Amino acid sequence: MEPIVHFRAAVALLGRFPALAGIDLDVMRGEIVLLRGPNGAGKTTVLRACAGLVPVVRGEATVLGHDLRRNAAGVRRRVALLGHASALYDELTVADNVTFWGRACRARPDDIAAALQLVGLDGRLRDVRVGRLSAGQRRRAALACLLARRPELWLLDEPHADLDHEARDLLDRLIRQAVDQGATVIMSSHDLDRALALAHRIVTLDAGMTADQRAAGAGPGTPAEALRGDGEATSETTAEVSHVA
Amino acid sequence: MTTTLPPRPAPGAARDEADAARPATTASPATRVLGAAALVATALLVLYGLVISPADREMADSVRLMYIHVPAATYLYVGCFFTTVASAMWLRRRTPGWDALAEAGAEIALVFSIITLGTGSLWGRPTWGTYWTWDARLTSTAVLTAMLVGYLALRRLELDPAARSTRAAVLGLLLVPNVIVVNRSVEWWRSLHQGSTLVKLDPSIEGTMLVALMVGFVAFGLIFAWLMVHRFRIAWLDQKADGLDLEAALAARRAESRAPTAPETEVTP
Amino acid sequence: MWRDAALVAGRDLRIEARSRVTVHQVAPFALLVLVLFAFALDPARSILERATPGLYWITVLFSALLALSRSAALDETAGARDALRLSGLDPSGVFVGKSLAVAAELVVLEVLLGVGVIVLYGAEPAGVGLLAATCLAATVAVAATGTLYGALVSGLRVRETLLPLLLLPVLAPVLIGATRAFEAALGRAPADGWPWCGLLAAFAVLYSVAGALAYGTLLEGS
Amino acid sequence: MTHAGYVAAGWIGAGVLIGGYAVTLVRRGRRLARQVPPGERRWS
Repeated sequence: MEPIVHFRAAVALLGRFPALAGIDLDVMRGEIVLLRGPNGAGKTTVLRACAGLVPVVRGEATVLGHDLRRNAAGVRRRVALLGHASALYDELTVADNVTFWGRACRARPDDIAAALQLVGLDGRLRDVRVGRLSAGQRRRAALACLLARRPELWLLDEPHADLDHEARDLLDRLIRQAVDQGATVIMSSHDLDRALALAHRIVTLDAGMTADQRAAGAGPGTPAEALRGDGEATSETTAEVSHVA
Repeated sequence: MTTTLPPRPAPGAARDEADAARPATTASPATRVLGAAALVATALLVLYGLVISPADREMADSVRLMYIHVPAATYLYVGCFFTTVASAMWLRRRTPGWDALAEAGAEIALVFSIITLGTGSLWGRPTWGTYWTWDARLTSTAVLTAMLVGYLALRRLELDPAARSTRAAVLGLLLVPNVIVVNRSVEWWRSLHQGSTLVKLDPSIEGTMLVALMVGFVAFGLIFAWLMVHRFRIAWLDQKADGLDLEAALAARRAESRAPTAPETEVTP
Repeated sequence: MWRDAALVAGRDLRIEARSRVTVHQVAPFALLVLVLFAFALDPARSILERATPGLYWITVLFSALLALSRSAALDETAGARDALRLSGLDPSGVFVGKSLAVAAELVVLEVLLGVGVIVLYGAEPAGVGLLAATCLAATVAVAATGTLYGALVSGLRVRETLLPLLLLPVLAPVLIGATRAFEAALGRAPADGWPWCGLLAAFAVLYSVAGALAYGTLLEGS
Repeated sequence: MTHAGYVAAGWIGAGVLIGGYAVTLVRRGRRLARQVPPGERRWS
């Protein structure tokens, strides 16, 4: 089955800085991949590269059949990126924001309403200005914008940040639902417990390259055991990870 | 580490010290010849402009400023033309050479515009009693100078190289159209109020005065070329110096991984 | 393209409606400038009367600068730029939408200033057809140029000071054209005002096309 | 030589400006050329 995301020694530039210095990554449809690694390892850049927002100048890079080196813009309509900076307008209400971004990518009105309802913002908060929302609620609004797009590839940059416990459960449930419906998810996260429970595979990045890839038992086992159970700690970074987790 | 010099056919002129190691400069045999020619032409210009050519009947000696003013104004527009063409080519080809040429063109155009404004107002003072006669050409040159200052400010302030080149190229592309629109509207605006002062600016000139003006064009042309070559090379070096080329940057980036810095201190909530 | 333009224009105008910046801050500023001009040039009927077109358009230009930098600030953050590129909105649609939104705000401003000039400077409106056409052409010209140059400076620390430096020289012909057209209209010789209005219209078309083409490149650029 | 002052100001001003700019270009060129390996400089 042909991979959704295929990077082979891909180099991506941020200005002149080679944020991705020859990365190899393959993601199959319906997989949930967790990106791990120190700050500056290139996690966010991988996500933005998959969205066609960062120029790939060397190696192979195809996402959903689009060759990023030739036509990066082609893939954008079929993916969604939930980044740190949310593109929400403080003066507008939640409904206005989600409607704007929804209709911007040709989402149907009922998709938009459903998205709002799914993230629990269709009640009192619906007509509150985004400027007055808490960080968690803003993140839910950004999530609603993502849901309205019904993307094939979810690119989540530390999605659990700022979310309260209940919102994290909601997010996990939404991710599982989307994957069941054939979506694929790539996410970076510092919330290990939840991320490991979700992820089918863990990719550790270091200095813009893939340092290590391992399948994580997505089963009910507690994340810590799942990790330690692997045994074949190849590079020292993995040993560190298991020690820390 | 001996720098192995690629075999270079030694040009005619004997350059012993240059053969030993490449001199760290933006000069080259071509620019030295160009520089020499420019100096000779400038000397000729001084000779003709100040000594040989007679004073004008009406404007007396202040007409000698014209031998600088008109050529400077001409090469000001040539510089803007370079910038716009180079910006258009950069938008199509995205090669750094065009970006460097656009920057060089604008900066040198700014130098010539200052000269044009200076000599223009100095010329106005004795002839019409005021430094600034709101003459159509001088006014539009002033507006053009402001545009050039804006263009160079944008280049200096935008730090991300990729964004800088793209934005400067769009601004540079609009430079000549803007100049044309401004010139037309200023010309039109001035013609409303008084007959075009063009006639007084370019008195009928012949004989040695005409020669002086021609020498002025040649001298300024050589100076313009010399400045362009050097400024282009500086822009070229700028790109190379501030951004190591891809290989070196990649090597540095990969080196980071072999010696991971702080161990991963992930704090699980 | 026009669908996206309408969407973006709607968004910008709704933000303006919610935040009321133009109505509560830019408009009073504009009227205040008219009053300051009166302080600067003593309000003896002759000077202000004669200079009315020029003062009017200078005030419009400066107010436009405020409205334009606010409009540019909306799509300023890295998050907004990424979202716009990802959203599948046609960049020229975004440009046209933003320009229309700013143009709408400017028209409101110009009408308000028109009343201000009539009251404060005692100008008698004449040749209203020419006045309206000039206002329209000049407004579109300023909005299109401003939106394009706003994108040029977005993301820079010093964009508030760089935008006027880049914009005002380019808008000089608009100031000249609009002022002359107004002079012709108020001076009851509208015949020679129309060519100036033509210049403004040409300027507006030039920059609307340039903006529509270049906006996508600028959005992708950084 | 009437208006000698204005003519002198114009000529000397232009000379100083161009000369000064040329000198800064050459000096800046030298400084930058030292930082970049010879291979990069396709001229000299």
